[in-house]
Amino acid sequence: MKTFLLELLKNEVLVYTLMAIVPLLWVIPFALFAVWWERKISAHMQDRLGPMFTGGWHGWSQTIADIMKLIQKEDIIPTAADKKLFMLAPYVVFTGSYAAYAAIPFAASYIGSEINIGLFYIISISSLVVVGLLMAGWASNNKWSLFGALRSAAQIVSYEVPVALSILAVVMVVGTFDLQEINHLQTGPIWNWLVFQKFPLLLFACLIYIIASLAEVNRTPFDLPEAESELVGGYHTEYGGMRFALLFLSEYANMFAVSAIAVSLFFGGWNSPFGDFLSGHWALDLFWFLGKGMTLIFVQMWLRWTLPRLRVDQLMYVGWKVLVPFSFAIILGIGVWVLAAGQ
Amino acid sequence: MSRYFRNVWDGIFTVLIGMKITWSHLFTRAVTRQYPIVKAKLPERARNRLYVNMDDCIGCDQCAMACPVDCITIETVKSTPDMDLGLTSVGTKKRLYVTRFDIDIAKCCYCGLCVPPCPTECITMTDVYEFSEYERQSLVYKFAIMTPAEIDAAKSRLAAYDKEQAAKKAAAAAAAAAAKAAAAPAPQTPSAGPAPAPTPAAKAAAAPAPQTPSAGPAPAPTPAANTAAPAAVPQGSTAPASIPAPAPKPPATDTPSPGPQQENKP
Amino acid sequence: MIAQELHDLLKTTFGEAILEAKIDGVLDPFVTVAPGRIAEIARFLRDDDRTLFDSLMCLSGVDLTKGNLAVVYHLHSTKRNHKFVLKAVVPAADPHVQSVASVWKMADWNEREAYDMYGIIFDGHPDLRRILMPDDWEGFPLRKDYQVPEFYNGMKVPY
Amino acid sequence: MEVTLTDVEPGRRPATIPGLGRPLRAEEMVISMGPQHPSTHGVLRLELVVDGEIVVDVIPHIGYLHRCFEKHCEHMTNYQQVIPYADRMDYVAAMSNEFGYVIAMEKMLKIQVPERVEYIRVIMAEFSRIISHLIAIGTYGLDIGAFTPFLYCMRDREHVLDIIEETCGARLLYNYMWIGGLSHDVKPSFQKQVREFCTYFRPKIKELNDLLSYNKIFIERTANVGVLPGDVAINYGASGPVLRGSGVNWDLRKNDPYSIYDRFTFEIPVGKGLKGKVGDCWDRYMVRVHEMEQSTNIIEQAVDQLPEGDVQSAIPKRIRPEAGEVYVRTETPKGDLGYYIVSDGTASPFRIKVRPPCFINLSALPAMCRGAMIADVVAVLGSIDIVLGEVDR
Repeated sequence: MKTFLLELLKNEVLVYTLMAIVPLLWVIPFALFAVWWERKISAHMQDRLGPMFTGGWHGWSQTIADIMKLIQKEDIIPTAADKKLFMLAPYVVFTGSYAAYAAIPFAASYIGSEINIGLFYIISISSLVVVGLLMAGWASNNKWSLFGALRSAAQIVSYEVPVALSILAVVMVVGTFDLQEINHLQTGPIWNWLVFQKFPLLLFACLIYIIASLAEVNRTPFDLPEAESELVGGYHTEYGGMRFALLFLSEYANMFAVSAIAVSLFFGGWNSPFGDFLSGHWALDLFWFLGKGMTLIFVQMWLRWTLPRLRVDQLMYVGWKVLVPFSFAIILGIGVWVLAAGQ
Repeated sequence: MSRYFRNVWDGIFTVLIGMKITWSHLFTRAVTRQYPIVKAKLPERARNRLYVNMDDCIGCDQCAMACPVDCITIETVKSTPDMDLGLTSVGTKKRLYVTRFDIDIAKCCYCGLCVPPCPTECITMTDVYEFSEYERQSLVYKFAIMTPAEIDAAKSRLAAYDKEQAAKKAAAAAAAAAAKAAAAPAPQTPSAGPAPAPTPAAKAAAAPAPQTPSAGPAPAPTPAANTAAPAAVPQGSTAPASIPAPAPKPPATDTPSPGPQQENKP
Repeated sequence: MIAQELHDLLKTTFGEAILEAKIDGVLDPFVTVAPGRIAEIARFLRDDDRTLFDSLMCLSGVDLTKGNLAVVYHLHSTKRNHKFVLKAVVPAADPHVQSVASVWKMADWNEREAYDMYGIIFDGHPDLRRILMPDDWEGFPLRKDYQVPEFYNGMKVPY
Repeated sequence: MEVTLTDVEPGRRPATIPGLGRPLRAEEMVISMGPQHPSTHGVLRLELVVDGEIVVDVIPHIGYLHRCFEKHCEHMTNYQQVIPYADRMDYVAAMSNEFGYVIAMEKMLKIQVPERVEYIRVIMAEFSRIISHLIAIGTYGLDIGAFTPFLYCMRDREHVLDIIEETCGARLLYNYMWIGGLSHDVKPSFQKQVREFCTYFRPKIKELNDLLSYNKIFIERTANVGVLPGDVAINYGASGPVLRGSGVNWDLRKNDPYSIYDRFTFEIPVGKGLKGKVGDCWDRYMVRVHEMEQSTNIIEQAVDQLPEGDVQSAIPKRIRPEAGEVYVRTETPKGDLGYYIVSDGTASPFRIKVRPPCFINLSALPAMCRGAMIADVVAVLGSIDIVLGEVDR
């Protein structure tokens, strides 16, 4: 896609800008859809109906109306807040979560930046979100926000370890950091997917990744930073209007980002599950990729509407005493396996 | 160590059980009622907006006394013996003009205590539950159907009658009669002449006095009518004391649901 | 243990601190005790093996009018399953009662409530503050001679 | 070594925190939970003195919903008018409040109510126990972070409310039990509806257990948290599920039977410390779940035995008790609700004092929360199951 655009426009800056905008075309409609979808899923899981009026069919445009409202609202900044940090924080958070999209291969022909250390880049850049959350919590000058921010910092930093370790397990198998290459390796029928390789070690690695990524995106049962029954709203207690919408958007963008990584790493990325059947065209690639991503997001929502929330010390327990030892064991197992196979 | 693995297993297993339950609920029928579109049928005993059938009200003040929040205000004027106010539907003879019967529905706590004491079953709780208003004053429902002119006429008649009686008694000059006169709280209006004619504004305001509350809240009386009434009425609540108060009947086993409440539905 | 026995026991133990008893002819028999010795009596009733009143069911303030306030203690024993009522009568002008919060923790908030509503001062209470009314409220609302103030902090009180 | 603010900032004398009895230490912070907070169950304000996430002390502030119940009662023109106000104390189980009051007044007036009235009252009181516990359990799940059980509970609660609405016309504040009788007799279809509900409801409790009660995360959050030992609970005057969760087998329906509770067979669930220590949040929670099952049993028995008769024959024309006083307590869903009623012989009450179970259970909150974490305060508060309408009255 990049080469095609370069030939067309003959201007590198313009091409990169265009390439960078492409994921945004997905992220914003996705966030709108995902909020509506989450409402519908939660409602039906709870024997309710959810939004039913706005837009006619099952309230499909409810979130559009919501975002319109949020945009029009007054931009309130608390008097005692640290104004600059307070205003900047949502953008930092959004930048952090959006930057990860640069290395996510949406299709065989499209990846924002074809770097050979894509995975490494994603792990590092998504840590930037923590900075934004800390800024938001600190600048709000609200004790509850501060609690939320500190909790989220501790949580995200801790859970990056099991995330990185489970990704490492994959990297040990495939031998590359390049996501596009990892996707190419999984071409073929469904058993070519990495989640079924070195069975069951990578399946466990996948589970660990999904659990830990829930914590990274602050979803139940790890939604302590914004635990509404304890911390009111966590770091975004004081935010309203457009800035709140931005925080919300980046939360959903993050959800998709971690799901997309899981899809690329374990579930064959943009590959069709039927081998050559229904594959080859960029639109089909995109369909499979987004479809798999949405399925994982459904799982995240499903968990959210099922489970209670952990306490902060239990969160650390799960992270450091359960997920980390298990992922070390997986890495060890894979190492032994690889060595024994003589590759 | 085995406890550690047991805990991990328990964690995963119970999560899966929970997920199974929520999954199965994805496909069960929702229990939501789409409220403004689909309205539930209320049971016949539903206790919502109060309604007073003024044709039957004898102004006995029982409901106002039963009310724990004092949301009912009743003022009455005695009728003279020559006037026949008619009978209520249960056959009680009416002896009082009910000049004011206000229910401040904003204060009402829907306890239903006012319903059983009513001797003529004229105050009932209906199943109308949507009656929000923009003005707080519109929540004061005025049930009295007398126009200011009628009220004034009744008052002047009573004053004239009292004067006549007093004159008779004075003529008789009997001590017993004097004592009797003292007991009856006759209105002590100094000027017993005809009351001032109601202003056109008051007439217009009072003309569409609502028979049913559903016809919209009664328009607030114009100042003219408002000030005229308390000036001439001595003490509305003392009047019922002189009439034979009906004994409180035992509460009905079922909330009476008379015909008129059907008309209340918007 | 029935009320008569309890009364006799208290009378022999505390003598003149037991002021008055109504055992017959009332629904709940009670004993009036000296307000200055209530804590001592309460501790005895809680710890003595014959009584074992380990739970204070209810602590109420009452305005007896005629210038007197009363504190009523409804005692109950979960081990012996018997009940008893103590009363302490104090003058409204200078209402001082000993606190029993150290005997039953339950008395802590209830004494605060009685203080809040009647102005009864519980000597020895660890933290005697208003509990239901605002801290700067004037007067004691449940006293019979209480007049509702016109304004509270500039806000009109009777709405 | 204690470091006070004076050591840190010379010249600024630290203020003693009312309720804490000492100034803050340097590492401590006061954080105000409520009166507007999602999980204080109303307008309760807790001042949390925290050291990081650890709660050093809790200072509850109540009274935001004070509605002068006792003062209002003294201004009533008759005793009947108290009932609508009593409804509004524990508004999620209003029938139980009425029940205690009418029993107290009947004791004072020496009225014997007809059998049918007693049975219907028991059914209604047990219904109110079920709906109150459903709210308690549902919101407890909500406090812990599980949203879905809450809505399942609300859904089941609707079935009970429908039955009650059919009977008395109101869904929340019933004014159904009157002194000496009931405002309405039940409908002819009542027995059938109640039996249907009981068969509907039992599997739902099992589903709730699978979804929430035995969920590992839920157990981790509630077991060993906010432990209240039995003797301390008695000393605090705790009652109801809070006391029984602490392992004390005390239920007025068994230990001091009122109305006709001695005619039914049912068990008193007590906390056994299955998942942690006796008297932790999980025990208190589980006592409520089991109580719902027992209430269903009582309702079924009562419906089967429901005699015929008039429900209003014993209502006195005029309520004017002799001068005297009475203290009556009943077992409401929240605990022992006591009414201390003093009459001076007139038609209006001289003094009505309520022993509100939530108020007294809440006073044990600081003892349960010290040393726990902020999230535990929410868990403990939810397990006490307070209704601010009753705490503040």
